[in-house]
Amino acid sequence: MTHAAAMRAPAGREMGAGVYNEKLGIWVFLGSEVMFFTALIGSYIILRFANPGAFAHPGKVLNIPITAINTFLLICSSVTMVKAFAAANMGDMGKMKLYLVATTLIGASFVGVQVYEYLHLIHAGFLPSGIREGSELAELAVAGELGLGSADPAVAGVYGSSFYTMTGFHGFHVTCGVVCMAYVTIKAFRGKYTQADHRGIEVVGLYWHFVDLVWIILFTIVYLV
Amino acid sequence: MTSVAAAADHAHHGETHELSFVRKYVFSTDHKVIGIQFLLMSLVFLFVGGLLAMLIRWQLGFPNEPIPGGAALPETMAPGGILLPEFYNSLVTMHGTFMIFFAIMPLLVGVFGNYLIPLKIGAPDMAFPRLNMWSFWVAVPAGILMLSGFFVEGGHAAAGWTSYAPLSAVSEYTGVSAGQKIWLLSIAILGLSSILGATNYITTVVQLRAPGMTWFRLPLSIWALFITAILVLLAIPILSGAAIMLFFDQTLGTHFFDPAGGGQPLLWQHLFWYFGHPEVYILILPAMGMVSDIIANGSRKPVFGYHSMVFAIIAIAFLGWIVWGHHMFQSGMNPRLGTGFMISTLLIAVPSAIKTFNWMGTMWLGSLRFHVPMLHAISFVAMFVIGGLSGMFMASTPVDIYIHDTYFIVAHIHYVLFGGSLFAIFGAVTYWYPKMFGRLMNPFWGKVHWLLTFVFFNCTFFPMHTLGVYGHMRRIYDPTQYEFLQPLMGINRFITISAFLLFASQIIFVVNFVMGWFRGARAGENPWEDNGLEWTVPSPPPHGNFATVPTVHHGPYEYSAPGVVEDYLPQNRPLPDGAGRDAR
Amino acid sequence: MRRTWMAMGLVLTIACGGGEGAGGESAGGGETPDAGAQASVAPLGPGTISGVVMFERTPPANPAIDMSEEPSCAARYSGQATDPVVMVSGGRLANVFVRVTGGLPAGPYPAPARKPTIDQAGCLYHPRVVGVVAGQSLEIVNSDSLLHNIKAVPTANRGFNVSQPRAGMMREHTFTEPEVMVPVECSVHGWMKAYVGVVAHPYFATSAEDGTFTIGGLPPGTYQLEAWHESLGTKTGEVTIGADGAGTVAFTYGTM
Amino acid sequence: MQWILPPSASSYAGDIDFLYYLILVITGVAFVVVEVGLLWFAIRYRARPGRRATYTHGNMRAEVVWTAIPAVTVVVLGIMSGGVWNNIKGRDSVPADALPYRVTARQFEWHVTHPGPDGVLDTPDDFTLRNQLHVPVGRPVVVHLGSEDVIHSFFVPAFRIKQDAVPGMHIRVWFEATDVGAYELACAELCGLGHYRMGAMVTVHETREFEEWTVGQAALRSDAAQGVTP
Repeated sequence: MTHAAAMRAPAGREMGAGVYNEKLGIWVFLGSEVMFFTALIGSYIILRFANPGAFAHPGKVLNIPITAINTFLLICSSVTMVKAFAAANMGDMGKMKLYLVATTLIGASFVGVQVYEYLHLIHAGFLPSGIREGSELAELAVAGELGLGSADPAVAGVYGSSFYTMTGFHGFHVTCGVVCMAYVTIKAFRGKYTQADHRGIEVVGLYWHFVDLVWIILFTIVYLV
Repeated sequence: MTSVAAAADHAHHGETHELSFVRKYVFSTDHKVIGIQFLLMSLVFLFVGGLLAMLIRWQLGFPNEPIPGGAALPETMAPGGILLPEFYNSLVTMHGTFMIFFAIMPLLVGVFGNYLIPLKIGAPDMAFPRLNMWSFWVAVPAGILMLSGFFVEGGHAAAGWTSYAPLSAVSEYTGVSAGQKIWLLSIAILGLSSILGATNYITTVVQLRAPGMTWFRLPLSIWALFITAILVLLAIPILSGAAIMLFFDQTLGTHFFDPAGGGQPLLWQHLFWYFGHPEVYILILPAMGMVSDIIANGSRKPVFGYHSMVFAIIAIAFLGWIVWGHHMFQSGMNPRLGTGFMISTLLIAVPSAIKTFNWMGTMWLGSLRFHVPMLHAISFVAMFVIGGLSGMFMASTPVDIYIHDTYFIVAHIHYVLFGGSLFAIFGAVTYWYPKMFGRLMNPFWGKVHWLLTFVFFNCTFFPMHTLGVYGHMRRIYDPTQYEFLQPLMGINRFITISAFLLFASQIIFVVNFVMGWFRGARAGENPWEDNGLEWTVPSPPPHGNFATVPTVHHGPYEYSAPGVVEDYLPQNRPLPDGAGRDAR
Repeated sequence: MRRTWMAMGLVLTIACGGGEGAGGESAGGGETPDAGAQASVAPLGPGTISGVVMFERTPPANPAIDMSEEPSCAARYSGQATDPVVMVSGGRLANVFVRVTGGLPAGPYPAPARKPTIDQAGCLYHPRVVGVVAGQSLEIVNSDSLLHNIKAVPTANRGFNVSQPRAGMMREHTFTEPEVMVPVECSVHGWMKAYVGVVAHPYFATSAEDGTFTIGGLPPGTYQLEAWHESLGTKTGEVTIGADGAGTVAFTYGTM
Repeated sequence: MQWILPPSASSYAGDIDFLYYLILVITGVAFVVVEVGLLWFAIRYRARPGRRATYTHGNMRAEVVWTAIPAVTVVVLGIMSGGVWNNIKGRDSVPADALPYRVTARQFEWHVTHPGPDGVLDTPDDFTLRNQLHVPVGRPVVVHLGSEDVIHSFFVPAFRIKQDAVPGMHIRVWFEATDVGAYELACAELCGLGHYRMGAMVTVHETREFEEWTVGQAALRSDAAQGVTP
């Protein structure tokens, strides 16, 4: 019985959309996640157009090289995810397990790098409420190095707020993705997935690609612009 | 193939073994049990919302007198029985919050979405039963958390159910610190529950329709619940995102809505109403769907213009996304946007008119049975029309300059939400009660409750139009402070008395609802002689609903079909050949 | 099937409906305010510091208050009501909060049971400056038959923003952390300002109309004092209580 | 009758009232048609033994009719309302010769800075009053609306004017009083526990009397003399 048969809607229900329930479910859920990030990113865009002066120039506050590597890491994890799914299709359980572990580890390291970057930023004085007085960044702001509209660091409040909220919630979603990936990997090692029926991998894969796509958008509009 | 079929119907076979009480009733994965759990929870919160309304009305009717029984309230709320202004503001806030988020929305989407969708489309259960259980058991803590807000220092949230920033963002302005945070967290948690529920409903309607149940053979209640689930799916995350931003403004000192730090107070209003307007359509569409079913049943006649009704639902849902600015005409938003939103808002009057006239068309040439659900359904149409028409005044931007944030708006809200959704809910609960519990609610007391509610509802809310026309502002604690409101105090007292009588007459519904469990007449499979698939299974339906997968032969409204003896024809019974046009 | 629903419905109603009454402070009768907080605390010693606050030059004119839109308050003032920021009579400055900042034995001082009162009359606070011991509750009374709301925005303590819409309403509040001068204001009447000095010990006083103040219940010894005024700033001073149990000190403002 | 608007006292109140009454007529007709129709159908088509409901799925012509009529009505209303809206709230609708005032809302009172005899804001002869706005009759007035803390709403029912005061935003709203007298100003947006008590008085003077009053006030309490920054 081919994978397609397994993946088709349950028998006797030919009225469905031609995919199995969990796949449609994850696509619908991703629709709501899109709207959630629309709210956050939309507010960021509105606030940025409203007072451009509150946002520092690219690279002045945020460290672009590290996050560029981090973005590359996340894209790699999407690649290994696709390979894991392809291996499952081919019935090569060994390679599937290998790639699942790889995806989980790379995902986890992405979160690790981001946490490291947060700690570094907070230490430098870049807080959700703006730039901390008397911090290293405050002096830079006063000296006009950061490209902020005015020397008063309090103005950068909106920059810190939107940066931490957006990337924080994205990080939270990546963490949930890593947890689900770990769960799927454990099930894979327990041999729960067969060539005929490995729906769990496809569902987590879809979620993973979504989270990766959101990061690419975030990386561009927060770090590079 | 068989393994997959078995796997798909595991819900049907797997549950036959006896479950413990807890697994069967408390943490159940049966959509019917979850539907009834939502029903009990929402009725409790409806009662709480009503209680708060009584306190509000007392303060507006008799501003300077202590409320009877007010000594029970603590000093921080009502010293000597006299309500304090900050407590009044939290009453107004929490009345709106409980009624909208914890009563009407769960009653419509949680109860009837859960109970009706699988039964009416011929499915054994929801696509994801466990997820369905989680969506209820995430909503309960949200409700209890919201209730706990009354007992924290500083009182409950007091910035309106719309909680405009910066009033809601800076606790110093209202003296409320913990209460506002509790409000935001509770709304975010409830949002999660709604999103999980919506995902479940959409997947179920798309995937698990019985053979023959094509899209245009779906009953209008299912169409409405399906489109509403899409609105919930796409609108609630916006509110969750906005609530999180406001929560961070409160706790982490971010500046999203704080102008001093570069934030924008109007950003909150845009985000809230971008969610808010689809929300109010979430609150009315399921009611419209169920009213269509009940009116068709009551008139023993197919719905007039089924396809235009479906397209009207879709049109209302789509237009609902591009009108949110009409809540903000006077908010300081760019006036040109006001003109744009006025045009999109006026367009929404068209599908609403279509639906209204189609309901009337359904009754035209019918053979009307005035059972209690039919009385509620007709009252829905009558009252919703008044709500829709009063909406026209606000759609016209210049007139809105005068009546914005006055009691004209409050009248509009209550004519649409109480006159509309709540009458539909009373009708729907009475209509599907026999299917849920196997017994009928007492029809005589049902009619008494309907009549009293109808009369006192109009006595309470119609005069609010007059208050609005004379400029009586919303959410004010003591109208006697203004000279131009002094002459209106008589109307306020009349409204208060009518409101108390309205609240009292709800006891008849509660008693009828509870006594129905024991003393209600036994209802067979199809007490209303309806065509829906749920009426082809025993009441209450067993786990897994259908012994064999039903096949559907025609649309849900084949009443009085020529060539059929009875005046109804359940969907799983084929049309006798040559009978009826709509045989596809 | 049916009994279970009834049981569950009952449980839910009790869980949500119950638990309505919550503890609120009791409405104690308003006591007559007396001068020193020390009276109701066991004195450490017989000594008393008596002092005076002088004001050199002619005081600046206090800003006028526009009470035209508050007839019941405006009626209490014959001429133009003014905001008593700098109250000087006979070269003496009132409303100066003086407290002992050094020389006291450490150790927690119990909060006296006596409750000082701030009265809102004629849309002004009386007294304008008052001191409480950390943990001692303060009574705020509204004698005007119109809405006053009391908003305190301290840094160390928890703020509050409560209302008193009718005459005779009394509200109690307790500050837990020492904080010299918690600003208290009324949002309905922007000019109304009061200051509450929360001190860890009961050795403080506010200078009266004639600029004099007394801090009693102290053993002989040398103490450092600090005087605070809402707009003229703070000054420090030192006093020594001799064997006879008396010590005098004077502060002078308005020298520049 | 409870649907008649209270008397108005500003130039564009007439336009707003006309639109209100037009919509009242249109919705009144629709209300009667629907409610009487429902009642009539309920009585006429109640179940009677031996009569069966007519099996019909609706007809397209009726649908087109009750789609077209509302559509045309709303388009007409939209066009008429759009014009009036631009005259009142349009960004360029403020008349050039309008007398400027600065109204700053704060929690639970209005600070109104009057331009003083020279009719220009931010000049030494300005003076600020609490909860009082004095304007000349027959001359347009533009209020520079601001807020110090939360969102309030500048609402004068008699002038049919309402505009939210948003902190961090500077909004101009204009009106022209047509009748002398005292009118109440209210706050129409929930702004905290004292929201219900944020009333103020708008007094419309005769032109000559207004000038005398302004000169008197300026001498009495000009902000510069008292060091009160507006």
